[in-house]
Amino acid sequence: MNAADAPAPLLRVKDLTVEFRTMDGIVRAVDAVSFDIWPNETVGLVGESGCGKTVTGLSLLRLIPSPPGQIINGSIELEGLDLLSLDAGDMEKRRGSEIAMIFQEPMTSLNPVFTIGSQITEVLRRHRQLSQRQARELAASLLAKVSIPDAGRRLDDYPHQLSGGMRQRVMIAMALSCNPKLLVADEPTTALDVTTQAQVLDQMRELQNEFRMAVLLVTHDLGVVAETCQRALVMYCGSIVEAGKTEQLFSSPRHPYTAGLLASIPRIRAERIAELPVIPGRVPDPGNLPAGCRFAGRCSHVQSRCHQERPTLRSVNGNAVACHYPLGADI
Amino acid sequence: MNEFSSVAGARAVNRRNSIWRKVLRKFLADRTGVAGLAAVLVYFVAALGVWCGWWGTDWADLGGSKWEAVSAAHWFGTNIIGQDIFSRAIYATSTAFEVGVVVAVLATIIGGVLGAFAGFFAGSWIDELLLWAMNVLDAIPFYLFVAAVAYSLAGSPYAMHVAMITSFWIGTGRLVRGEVIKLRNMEYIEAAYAIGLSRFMIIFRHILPNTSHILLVQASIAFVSAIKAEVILSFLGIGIRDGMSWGLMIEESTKEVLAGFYNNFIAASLLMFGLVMAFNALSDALQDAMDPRKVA
Amino acid sequence: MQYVLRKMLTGIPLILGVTLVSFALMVYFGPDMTYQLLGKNPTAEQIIEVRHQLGYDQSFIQRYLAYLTELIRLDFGNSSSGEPVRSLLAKTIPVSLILILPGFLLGHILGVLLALAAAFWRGRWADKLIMAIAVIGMSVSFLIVIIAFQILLCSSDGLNLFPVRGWNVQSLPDYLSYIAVPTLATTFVALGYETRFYRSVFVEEMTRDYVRTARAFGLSSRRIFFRSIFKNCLIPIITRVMFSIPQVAIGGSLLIESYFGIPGIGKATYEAIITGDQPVLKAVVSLTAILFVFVMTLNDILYRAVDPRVSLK
Amino acid sequence: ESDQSVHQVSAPPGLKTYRHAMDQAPTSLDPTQAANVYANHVVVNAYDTLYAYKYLARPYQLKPNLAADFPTVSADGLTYTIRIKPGVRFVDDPCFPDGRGRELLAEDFVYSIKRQFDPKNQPQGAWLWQGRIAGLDEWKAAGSDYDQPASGLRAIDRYTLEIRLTRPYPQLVDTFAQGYSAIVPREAAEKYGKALGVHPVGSGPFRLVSYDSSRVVMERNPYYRQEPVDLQAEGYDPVEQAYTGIEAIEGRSPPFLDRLEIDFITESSAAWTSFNKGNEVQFTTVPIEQIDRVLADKNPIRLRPEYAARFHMYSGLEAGFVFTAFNMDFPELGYSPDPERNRRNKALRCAIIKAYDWEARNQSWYFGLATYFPGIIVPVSPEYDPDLSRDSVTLDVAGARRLLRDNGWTPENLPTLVYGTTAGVTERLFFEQFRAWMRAIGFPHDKVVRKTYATFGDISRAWKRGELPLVAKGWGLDYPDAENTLQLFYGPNGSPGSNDANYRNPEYDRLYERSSVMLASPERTAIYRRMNQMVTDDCVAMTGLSRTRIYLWHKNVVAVPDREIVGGFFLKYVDVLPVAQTRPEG
Amino acid sequence: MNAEPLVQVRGLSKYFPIHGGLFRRVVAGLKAVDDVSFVIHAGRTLGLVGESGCGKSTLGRMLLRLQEPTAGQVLFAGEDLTRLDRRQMLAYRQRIQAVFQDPYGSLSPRRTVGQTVREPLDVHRVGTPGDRQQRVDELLAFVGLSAQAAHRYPHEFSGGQRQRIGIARALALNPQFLVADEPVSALDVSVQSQVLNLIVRLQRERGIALLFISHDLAVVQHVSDDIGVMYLGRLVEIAPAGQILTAPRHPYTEALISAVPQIGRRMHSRIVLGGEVPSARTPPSGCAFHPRCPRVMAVCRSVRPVLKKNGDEGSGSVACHLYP
Ligand SMILES: Nc1ncnc2c1ncn2[C@@H]1O[C@H](COP(=O)(O)OP(=O)(O)OP(=O)(O)O)[C@@H](O)[C@H]1O
Ligand SMILES: Nc1ncnc2c1ncn2[C@@H]1O[C@H](COP(=O)(O)OP(=O)(O)OP(=O)(O)O)[C@@H](O)[C@H]1O
Ligand SMILES: [Mg+2]
Ligand SMILES: [Mg+2]
Repeated sequence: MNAADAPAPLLRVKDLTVEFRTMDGIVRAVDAVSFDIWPNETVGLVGESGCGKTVTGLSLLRLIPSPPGQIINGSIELEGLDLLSLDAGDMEKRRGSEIAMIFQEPMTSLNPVFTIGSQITEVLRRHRQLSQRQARELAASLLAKVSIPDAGRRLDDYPHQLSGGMRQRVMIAMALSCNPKLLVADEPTTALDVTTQAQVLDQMRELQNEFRMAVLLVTHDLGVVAETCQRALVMYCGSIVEAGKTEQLFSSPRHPYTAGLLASIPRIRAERIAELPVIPGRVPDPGNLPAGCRFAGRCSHVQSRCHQERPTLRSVNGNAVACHYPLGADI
Repeated sequence: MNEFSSVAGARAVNRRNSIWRKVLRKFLADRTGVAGLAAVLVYFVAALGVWCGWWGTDWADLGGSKWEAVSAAHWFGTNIIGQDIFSRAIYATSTAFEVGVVVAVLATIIGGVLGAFAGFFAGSWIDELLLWAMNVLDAIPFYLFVAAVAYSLAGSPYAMHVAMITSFWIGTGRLVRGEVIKLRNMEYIEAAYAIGLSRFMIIFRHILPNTSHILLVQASIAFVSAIKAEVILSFLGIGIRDGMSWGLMIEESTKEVLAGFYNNFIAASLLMFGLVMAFNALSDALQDAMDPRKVA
Repeated sequence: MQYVLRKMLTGIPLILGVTLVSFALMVYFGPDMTYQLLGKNPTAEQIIEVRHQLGYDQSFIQRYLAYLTELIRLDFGNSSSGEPVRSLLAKTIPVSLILILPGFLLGHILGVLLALAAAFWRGRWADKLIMAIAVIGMSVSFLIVIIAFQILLCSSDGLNLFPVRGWNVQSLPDYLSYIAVPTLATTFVALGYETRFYRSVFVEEMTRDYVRTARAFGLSSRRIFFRSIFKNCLIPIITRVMFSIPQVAIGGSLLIESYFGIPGIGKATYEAIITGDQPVLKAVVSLTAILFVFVMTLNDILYRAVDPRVSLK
Repeated sequence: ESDQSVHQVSAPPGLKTYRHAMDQAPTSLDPTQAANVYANHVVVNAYDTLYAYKYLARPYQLKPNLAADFPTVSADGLTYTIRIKPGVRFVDDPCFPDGRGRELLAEDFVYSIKRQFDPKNQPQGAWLWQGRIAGLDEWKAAGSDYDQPASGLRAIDRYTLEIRLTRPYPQLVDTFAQGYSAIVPREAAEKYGKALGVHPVGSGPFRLVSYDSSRVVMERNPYYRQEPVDLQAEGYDPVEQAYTGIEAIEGRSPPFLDRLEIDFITESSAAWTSFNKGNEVQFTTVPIEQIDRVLADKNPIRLRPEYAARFHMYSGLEAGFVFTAFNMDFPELGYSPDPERNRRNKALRCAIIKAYDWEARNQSWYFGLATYFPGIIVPVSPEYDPDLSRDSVTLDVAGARRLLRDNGWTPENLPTLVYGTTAGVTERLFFEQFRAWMRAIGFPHDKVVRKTYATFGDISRAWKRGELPLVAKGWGLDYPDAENTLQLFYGPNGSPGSNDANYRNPEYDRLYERSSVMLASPERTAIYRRMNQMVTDDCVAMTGLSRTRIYLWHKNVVAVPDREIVGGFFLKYVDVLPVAQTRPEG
Repeated sequence: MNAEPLVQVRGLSKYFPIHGGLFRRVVAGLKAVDDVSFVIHAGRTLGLVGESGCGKSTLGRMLLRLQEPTAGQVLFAGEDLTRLDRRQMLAYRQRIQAVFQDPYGSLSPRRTVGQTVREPLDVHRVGTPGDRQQRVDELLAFVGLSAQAAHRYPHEFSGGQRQRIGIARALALNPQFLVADEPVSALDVSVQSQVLNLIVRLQRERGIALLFISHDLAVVQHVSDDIGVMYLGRLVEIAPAGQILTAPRHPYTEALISAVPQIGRRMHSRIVLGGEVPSARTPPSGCAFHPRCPRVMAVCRSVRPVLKKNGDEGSGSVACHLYP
C-alpha cells in the first residue's frame, strides 16, 4: 500500500470519455476527463447539475447504464490495473471490496423489503468468508461505528423504519464493510438536513482516517468541499475546468467559472448585500455544445479565441486550469 | 439579462405543442410502432371506404352460390348462402373500428373523468363511492357481466357496447385515479388553488390534460380489447346484432371448418389478427413514447 | 386479526353492490323464463300462473329483499331443472376448478419465468424473441386458438390425441387427457399477457436505485435479480394472481367450458343467464361477491407479509 | 343410500355400454316438463308410458306399452277403459318405505296426470288434456289436492283406469305415449319435490346414474319387465332394415345395454369429431356441413365408401316442418278493417310468399336434401297430398313484383318487415337470406330488419304477445296426425295459444271443430286437405319445409335410431356387439 | 414599527389526525404547526428556517388558506382569513400569492408559459383579454424572459427560468404579500443567485411583503429582514436577521448556523448535534430540542419553554429556558 505522499496514485483516470445515445442524438456526458487520487485522500468533485459528476463516479465502477451509455475512451487504473480491461465477473468482485460507491438518495438506495442487517451481511459474505453469525456480528459493530444507537437490534429494521440520516449512515457502514481502497460518494449528504449533514460528514471523515481509504466526494456544494476535501476538481459541461488543492483553489480561483461560482453562492455574511454576484446565462444544452470553450457563452472575460479553440487543462500557479485566459495569471 | 433569446430563442420560435412533437419524434424512431401505425391506417382506409360506400356495399347480397372457392369474382370465395366473403370481411373491418372506437372513446372518457374525480377527492366519500362502484363491477366476471347486460338490454344493438364500456372504464379509471393522486400533490395544483381556481376547473384544466398519456394508451388498449371481445361475444351470440363482424364470421365458420371450408375462418381470423397485432405494436410504441419519465 | 375483521366488514357494502347490480341485470331485467315453462298451446291464465310462480309479479324491492334473506341463509332453493342449487354448485365448481387450475398456474408460472428471462437479458435477442411471441400470443383471439387447437389435437383431421369434449374423469390419465387441450389453449393465450405484465414489473424494478447500490457493492447480477428484485416484484405478482382468481373461478372458464362441453360453473352460469334461471344466478352472484371480498382480504394479508412498509401502517 | 353423483362410474370393462349423442340437454327430467325430444329421450327410458310407438314401423303406429292392450272405448267415444300390466315395479329408491321399489298401479297414472294440472309443478303438458278429460280443470280450480278425485280420471281397481272425456278425442291414446304422461310414484314426487327433475324414479328400462348439462348416464333397470321382442309386431321391414342386423334382437327381452350414456353436444362439429374418433359417442346425426364429405350420392342417399365401411346409416324426413307465418293481427300486412287495404295486404303477403326462395334455402342449408311442400300438412302425415299445386313454394320474383305493382305497393309505402330471431348464427343467415329475397322484389334494405331475442323464451313471448309481424318457427309433431299442425291456424288458439299467426277464418274453424272429433277416415282427410288449401289461398304463411335426417351409428351398434314424434323409444332396443367382431379398420 | 402589520399570525396550529383502531378513528394528532405567532409588515421579509418536516410548508399553506388551520388566526390587513368562506377568500387570493419550491412540479407541463402566467388574470377577470396579453408580456419581461417564451412549454426551460415563470405568475395579480416556500432550494448554485436577486428586486421595487421559507440559513439571510427559526412545529426564535446570525440565542439556532458549510472555514469550529431529528408523531416532552441540546438542563425535559421577548439585548424573541 502506498503512503499518502508516495508518487504512485491509487487511482489514475485518463481521458475518460462517456457517451449516451439519446433521442436527441449522442450526448457526451464526460469528455476526456483525467485526474488522479492518492491513497487516503479526499477529493471533491463539484459542478452544476448535469455536468457529469455522477456519470464520472459511475464509470469508475463501470456502472454506467448500458444501453444507452458507453465508455468510449480512456483508462481507469486502480493501483496500476486498468479496470476497463477486466471482464465483467472480475469487475464484479472488485466492486465493494476495492472500490465502492454510495448514492444521494438514502430513501431509495436501500432495498425496501430486506432488513438492513441482511443487506449488510449479504455484502459482507459476498467479499469475505464469513459465517452468517460472524457476518451479523460484524454488521452490528459496523453500525455501531457509524453511531447508530442500539445497533444489534437495528439490524432487524427495515429501511423505512430509519430516518434519512440513519439510512445514509447504513450506506456508509456497508461501504466500509469490505474495506475498499476508494469510496465514491455521490452527493451523500445533499438530501439531508444541515445538522444531519454535519453529523454524517464528520463521521465519514473519521472513518476514512480509521479505514485509510480514499474518497471521491461528488457534490454541488462548494462549502462541503471546502470543509472536507484536500483537493477539488471543478467540472463544467463534462470536462474538468479546474483542479487543485482546496484552499488554493477557493482562495485564488483561476478559472472564471470557479470564480463566478464562488462569488455567487449565498453565504452567511454580517451585512446584507444588495445583489449577489451572478453567472449570467445557463449551462449549454449537452446535446448542443459550443465549439470552443464551453463556458464562453457565460464568461465575462470572453475573447474571440475562446469561441474557436477549446482550452486544455494546464498548470497555472499550482492549480490545473482549462482556460485560455486564466484569472490572476500573468501571461 | 434576457438569456432566453440567446440560447433557446435561436431555435424556431413558436413550435407549438412541442411535448407532442417530442412524443412523435420518439414514436417515429420506433420501427415496429410505425409499421403498426401504417397497418392500422390501411385498415382504417378499408373501414373508411365502407362508410363512404366505396366498397363492401355488396356484403349482404346473394351474389354467388354456396361455398364458392377463391376466384377473381370472389377473392375469398362465398359463404353458405352465397355472399361474398371478401366484401363481408372488409365490411367487418368497419364494424371493428366502430366497436373499437365507440368503446375506446367512451370508456376512456368515463374512466378519465371518474378516475380523476376519485383521485382528486381521494379519501372522501366521492372516492369511496367510485372505488366501490369499480370494485363492484370488477367483482363480476367479465363475460358473465356482458352476457347479463346483453340479455337485459336484449334487442338493443348497443347492448354489447354498453357492457364493454361499463367494464372497460374501470381499468382506465383506476390508473387515472392513481396518477391523479400523484398529480394532486404536485405544486402546480397548489398554485392553481392559490390563484383561486375552483376544484372543477382544476380537474378539467390542470389534471385531466396531464393524464392524457394514460388516456391515450388506455384508449388504444380498450380498442384492441373491444375488438377481441366482440369476437368472443358474437360467438356466444351476444355481440353484433345486424351487419357483419369478424366475430360473426368466425361464428359462421365454426361449423364450416369441419366441412373443410376454411374461407370464413381464415379471412376473419387473419384480418383480425393483423389489426390486433398492428394495434398492439402501435400501442406499445405509444406507451414507450409517452412514458412521462422518458419525455419531459 | 382486527385488520382482517375490518377488511371483512368493508366487504359488506361490496357484497351489497355486487348483488344489487347483478340482481338487477341478471334476475330482474334478465330473460323471462315464463314462456319457456309454458306448453305448446298456453292460455293467458297459465301465463299469469307461471309468472306468479316465478315471482315476476313482485316489485323489485320485494324480490331483492327476498334475495338478500336467501343470501343470509345461503340457501337459494332449486334450479329450474329442479336440482338444489347447492348440489349444482357442489358438482360444477370442483370441475371448473380442476379444469382451470393447471392452465392458471402454468400461465402464471411460465409467464413469470419467461418474463424473468426476458428481463434478465433485457434488450438482447432472447428478450426480443420472447416479447415478439408475447405480442403474437396477445393478438390471437382465444376463440381462434381454441378452434385451431381442437382441430389440430382432437379431430381425426389432426393428431386425434385427446377427447374432443366432455368430462368423464375417473382417473388421472382421464383427467390429463380432458384438460390437455383446454390447458394448452388457456396457457397459450394467457402467456402473452402474463409475460408482458411480469416483464414490465421486473424491468421497472431493475431500474430502482437499490439495484444500483447492490451492484456498487459487488453483488452479482444474478443474485440481485433473483433475490432482491424478485422479492420486490412479489407484490404486483401476488395482486395479479389473486385478482384473477374470482375471474377464472367463476367466469374465466366459460368459453372453454361451453366449447369443450365441460359441466363447470362457467357454463352453468352462462346457461342460467340465458335461460333466466334465477336461483342459480343468485347463488353464483353471491358466491362471486363473497369470493371477491375474500380474495381482497387475502391479498391484503399477503401484501403485508411481503412488504414490510405496509405492515406497520 | 344410493347417492347418484357419487358412484358416477365410467363404463367398467365388460359392461355393455352405448354412448348416444344429442344436440341439446334437457332442462329437466320431470315428466311435467317433458316438452321436447331431449327431455323425452330420458323420460321415456326412465319412466313408463301406457302406450308407445312401434320401434320400426313407419309411418308411426301405436302399440300398448305399460297398458295391457288398447283401450276399450264406449260407443259415444267418451269413456275409455284401460288395463295396465300387473307386477311392474318402480326402481329401488330411498323414497319408498324400505328403499325397495313398489308395484306400479293404476292410481299412479291418475296421480301423474294430475301433476300436470298442479301449478306448483309449472307443468307444460296440461294442454293435451285441458277441457278434454272431465273434471281435471275443476280439480285444479279446487286447489290441486291430490287426495281429491277428478271426476273423469279414476282408477277403478289396482290395474284398471277409467277416463271420461267431455267430447270425443281421437288423439287421446297418442297423448298417453307422450313423456308428459309418464308415470311417477307419488312417494318420489313428494320426497324430492322440485328435485324430481334431476332424480327420476320410474319403472322404465333404465335408471338414472348421473345427469348434468353435458350428459346423462343410465344403467339397466333390473326389474324391467321381460317382454321378448317380436320384430314383426314392431313393424320390421326386412328389405329396408335388414342391413342393421336388427334381427339379432328377435325374441330377446330389452333392455340389452348395461349402461346408456347420452352426451349432450351442442356443437354439431364437436359431435361429429367425437363420433368419428371411434371410441367416444357411437351415434350422430350427420351435421349438415358434413354432408358433402360423407355422402356419395344424395338421391338416393348413399354414404361414401370410407364411411359406409365403418358406419350404418339411416335417413328419413323429420316429423315436423319449418315455416314463417304472418301475424294477421298486424294491420300493415294482415287483417285490416278497410276492405281495400285488406285486399292489398293479401297481395303483399302473396308477393312475399312468391319471393321466398325455398329452393335456395334447401340448397344452402340442407344441401338439397330437405323437402319443401305447399301448406301445413307435413309429408310424414298420413294425410299429406303429394299432388298439391307447388305454386306457393315456387320462386316467382317477376310475379311477385307484378303483384306488388298492381296493388299499388312501392318501396316508399311498403311496411317494415321485422324478422324476429334468436341470436344464433344460422338464424342470422336465414335473415340475411330473407332480406336479400325481399330486396329482390323492391323492399329497401332498411325495411327488412332483424330483431334478436336472447332466448327462445323471449321470442316466444314476443310471438305470444303479438309483437312481431313475422313468426318464423319450427313445429315438431307430437303425434302422427295432421290435426297437430292444423291446430296451428285454428282461430280460438290465437295468441297466446299456438296460433301465432292469429289466423281467423270462420269456415276453417268450423271444419277444424268438425274434424277434431272424427276418427281417421277418407272423409276426415278430405276436410284436412280443404283446410290446408284455405291457409295456402289466404297467403298466411310461407310454408313449409321438412328436413331429412341422416343418422350414422357405429357398426357394432344394433339399432334403428330415431328422434321423431316423442323421441328416445328406440334406446331400449339398442344392443352393442363386441367391437372386434364388427369394426373393420380403415 | 409603524402602523398595523400587514400580516399577523396568532397562535396558528395545525394538527393532522393519526388514525388507528378497528374503525380507523382518530387516535392522536400530529402537531405539524403548534401555536405559532408572528407579524410581517408591508414591504418587509420574514425568513423562516428549520429542518425538514418542522412544519414550514404547512405554515405557509395555512397562510394561503390551502390548508385549514386547526387553531389560530391569520389577520391580513386586519381581516381574519381563516373565517372567510371560499367566495370571500377569492378576493384575497389576488392580494396574497405564492411561489413554490419545485421548478418542475409547480408548472403544469401541458400548458404554455403564457397560459400559466395568464391564468390568474383569467380567473379574476382582470382587464380585457388584450390587456391580459400585454400584462403577460410585461411580467415575462420583468422576470427576464422574452415574449416568445409565452408560446413554449415549461420543459423547454431551465430550472431557474421556470422558477421565474412561477414568480411571474405570482406577480400577475399585483399581490401585496408573497409566500415563497423554498423557491431556490431546487436550483443550482449559479442559478440560485439569479433568482434570489430577482426576489430581492421585486420586493424592493414593488414593496411586496414576503414570507420566505428555506432550510438554508445562508439563503434566508440574504433576503430577510427578520428570521424565524422553527423546530418541530414551533417557532423557537425570531429576531432581526443581523442579530440572529451574529448573536443567536437559542442553542438550536447556534447549531444551525454553525452547521452551514462555509468556504474558508475548516470543520473543527462546528457544533455537531447528536441524535436524530425526532419525529413530529412522537415529540419529546418539555422542550422538543432537549434530546439534542448541548446545553440541556433538567427543566428542559419537563417544561416546555414559551416564546418570550428578549428583554434587554436587542429585539426578537426566543423560546428557551436559558433565557428566563
Ligand atoms: N441514463 C442516461 N441517459 C442519457 N443521458 C444521461 C444518462 N445519465 C446521464 N446522462 C447525461 O449525462 C449528463 C451528466 O449527468 P450526471 O448525472 O453525471 O450529472 P450530475 O453532474 O451528476 O448532475 P446532478 O448534480 O444533477 O446529479 C447529463 O447531462 C445527462 O444528459
Ligand atoms: N397532509 C398531511 N397529512 C398528515 N401529515 C402531514 C401532512 N402534511 C404534512 N404533514 C406532516 O406535518 C409535518 C410538517 O410538514 P411540512 O411539510 O410542513 O414540513 P416542512 O418544514 O415544509 O418540511 P420540508 O423541509 O421537508 O418541506 C411533517 O411531519 C409531515 O409529515
Ligand atoms: Mg448526480
Ligand atoms: Mg416544505
